[in-house]
Amino acid sequence: MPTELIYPIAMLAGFGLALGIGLAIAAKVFAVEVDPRVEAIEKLLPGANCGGCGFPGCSGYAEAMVLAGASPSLCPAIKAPEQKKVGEVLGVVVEERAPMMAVIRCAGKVSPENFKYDYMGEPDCATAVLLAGGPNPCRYGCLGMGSCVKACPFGAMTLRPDLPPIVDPEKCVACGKCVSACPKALITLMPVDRQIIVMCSSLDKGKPVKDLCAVGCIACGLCAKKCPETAITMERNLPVIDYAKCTSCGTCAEVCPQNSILDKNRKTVAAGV
Amino acid sequence: MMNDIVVLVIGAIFVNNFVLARFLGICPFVGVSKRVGDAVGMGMAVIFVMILASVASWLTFFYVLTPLKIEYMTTIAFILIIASLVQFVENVIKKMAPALYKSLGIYLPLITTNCAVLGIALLNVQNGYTLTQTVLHAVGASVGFTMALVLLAGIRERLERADIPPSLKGAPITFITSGLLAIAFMGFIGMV
Amino acid sequence: MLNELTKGIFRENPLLRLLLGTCPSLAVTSSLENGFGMGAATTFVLLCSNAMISLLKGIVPSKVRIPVFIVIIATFVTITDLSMSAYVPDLHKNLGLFIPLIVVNCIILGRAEAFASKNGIVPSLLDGLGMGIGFTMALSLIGSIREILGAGTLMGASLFGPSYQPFLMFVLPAGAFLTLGLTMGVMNWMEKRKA
Amino acid sequence: MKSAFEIMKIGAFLMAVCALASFGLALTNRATAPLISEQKRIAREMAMKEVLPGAVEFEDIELSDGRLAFNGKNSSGETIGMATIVSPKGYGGVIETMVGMDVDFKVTGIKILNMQETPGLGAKAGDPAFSGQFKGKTGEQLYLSDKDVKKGEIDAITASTITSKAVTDGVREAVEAMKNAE
Repeated sequence: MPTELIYPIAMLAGFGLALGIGLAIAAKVFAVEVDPRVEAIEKLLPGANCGGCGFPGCSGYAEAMVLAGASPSLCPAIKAPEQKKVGEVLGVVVEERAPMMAVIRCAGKVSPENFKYDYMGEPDCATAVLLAGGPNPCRYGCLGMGSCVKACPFGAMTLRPDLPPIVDPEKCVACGKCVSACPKALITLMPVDRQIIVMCSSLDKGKPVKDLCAVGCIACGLCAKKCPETAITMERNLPVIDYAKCTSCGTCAEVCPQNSILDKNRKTVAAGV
Repeated sequence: MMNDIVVLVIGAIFVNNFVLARFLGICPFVGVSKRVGDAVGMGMAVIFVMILASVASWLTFFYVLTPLKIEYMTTIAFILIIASLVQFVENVIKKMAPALYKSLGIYLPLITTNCAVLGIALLNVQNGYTLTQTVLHAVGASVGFTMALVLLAGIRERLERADIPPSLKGAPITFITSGLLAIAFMGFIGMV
Repeated sequence: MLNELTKGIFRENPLLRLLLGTCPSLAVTSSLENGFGMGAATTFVLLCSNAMISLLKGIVPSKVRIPVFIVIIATFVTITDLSMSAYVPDLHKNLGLFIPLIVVNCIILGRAEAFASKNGIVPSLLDGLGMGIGFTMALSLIGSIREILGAGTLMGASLFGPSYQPFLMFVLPAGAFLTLGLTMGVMNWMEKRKA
Repeated sequence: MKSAFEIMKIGAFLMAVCALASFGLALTNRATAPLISEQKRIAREMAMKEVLPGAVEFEDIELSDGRLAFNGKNSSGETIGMATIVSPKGYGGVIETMVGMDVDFKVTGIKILNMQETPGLGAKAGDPAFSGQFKGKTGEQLYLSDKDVKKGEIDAITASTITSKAVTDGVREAVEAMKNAE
């Protein structure tokens, strides 16, 4: 075997051996033990990394549950069967949590016809709000450009012409992404089974509201007076319902002259949310 | 000596920028430049690996391949070293700095198949650089690569908002943007 | 089985669709001849390495999987490099640095990882051939566009006579980016119109 | 102990693959090496003939500054000139140029062996229009005509002054080197 054959073979084989062993040792020395339970749980979680549980994504939450004992019921997006399995893996009983959903507290008409200026910019609420509080004449009203719709990782919200977006209770997991996305802070998380909701966030009183919006609350206070359980108090020109006392009788929705209060049993809000 | 350093580093960053003039490392350049955060992460990984790989390959060439007169084995020896080096670095980072690995880790295997790393190893040897020149060239080239990557990432983030003809969306517009970027970089030619 | 071959040519064209192997495709497509030469070399290496890797796929220990694949690919690349510089020296000079870079060409390692290490030898060969042909066609297409616009010639033969002032930009690096981007755009557009 | 065996197995596997690979390469190299060097020699021979017209036989010599050069002899055996290779730094990189010179130090011809100048611009240095200008010139004339104060006689290629200057300086340097080597 002439030398010009031996040298290359020896060189490369030598490198191969050294590097092969080096990598094998490195894989052993630097092996990072991953707790099998973390992987098991991570597979059960929805994997949308929505952050509703307060941890950085599902893998962060899984690690927190296994290593730091975080409560398994924080995940808003998980379906009941998976949640039970996570409990089993952790060996912890998982108490049921009342399903929540996002609600947009505005039912006013949102259309370019009654905008106070011609908005030609980026179709996004967060951008539109920079221009004199957005094109909607009502300073507190929804801009209807779907920042919340874009923010929702579960596609639970859909835009509608002339009305604020509609929320699909099935898909909505109350992860709260839309709450922070809405520049007018109209969205709050409420139990899905809540009947009576005040569908307006305007802090103005009387005439200014009446001129701009057919269903805006004019802070007349009738609902507070008429409520049999005195569950409603007027704060900053808006009725605030104490849901502990409220029996969802619906009188407030009936008496409200502007139909600003939604009663899901009888769908009183004029805009038919 | 000082002038030589400046010429080499500035030349590698601006004049024959690794991506925009020499076409090395386009796969990650297109793949990872969606967000500036990723681009910087990838850039750091590339700088780290490029310098390490350049030094390792230079030593191998001048102390193993040339004495044994087997220069034709350069490519295979270099790529074997680079692949093992990257895998080794990946293991080390995964153990030593899990947080860093989380942000940087996914890019490391990408670097093994990165033409820029092998490209610079071969160029250092072809240009007959000394060890210091090799390190300088590696620094310049990787910084140039990162700069081009971050520049493109910045532009691409704005492109998300621009209205582009549907058939040009995605990769085509990225190449066209890189083309314009390359034209801009042509302004530096002849500077060094 | 035939679909393995045809998918590489249009539907999953490595360069224009999967965006693999863009480095050489920009750098050496300044003329049709270079583009075709690069495509042929890559196809040869792709075929051999796909075959070899699909043979070895069972026994490769996972810890050294990538180095082993890369050594196999590098062997075939160096063989191509040496034989090209022996038998086709001038093409070898044009392609220069980019022949060794076939080793890190994303197509080959990509196909090896994604396909060859999971399928038998015949499908791997077909897949390699399909991908290779697709890549060569894409390279030749871009090469010819750049040569016609950038130098007014095709395969060296002048098309528009001496008075033609070539559009120099297309032979320079920036032109390569633009050509590839526009070609992809046209392909998407055709895809949309047809579908 | 099992893990040590495991590591060895992995190392051995990579070694085996590398050994096999390098064996294949060594064989290919043995087959192609002579061809490649033959090609190189022919290319050099052709270049030398082009640069020293009429020279048939070449004899390698070393100049005073250690530079490799060749003495060109015509068919009747007398030396008709000398040639050497210079590598000035051009625009895109090194421009390897062979320069031929006859006994009374006049340039007989130049040939650019390889360069990475921008195609269409600097690459025009290889065309006879530019490289032909050097024939019959020496010393003082080997400067760019408009650029340098000494009124040289070489017209630069439009839009690629850097390349033209690099080649011209390279040729002048070669002539100087060969002149004091006499």
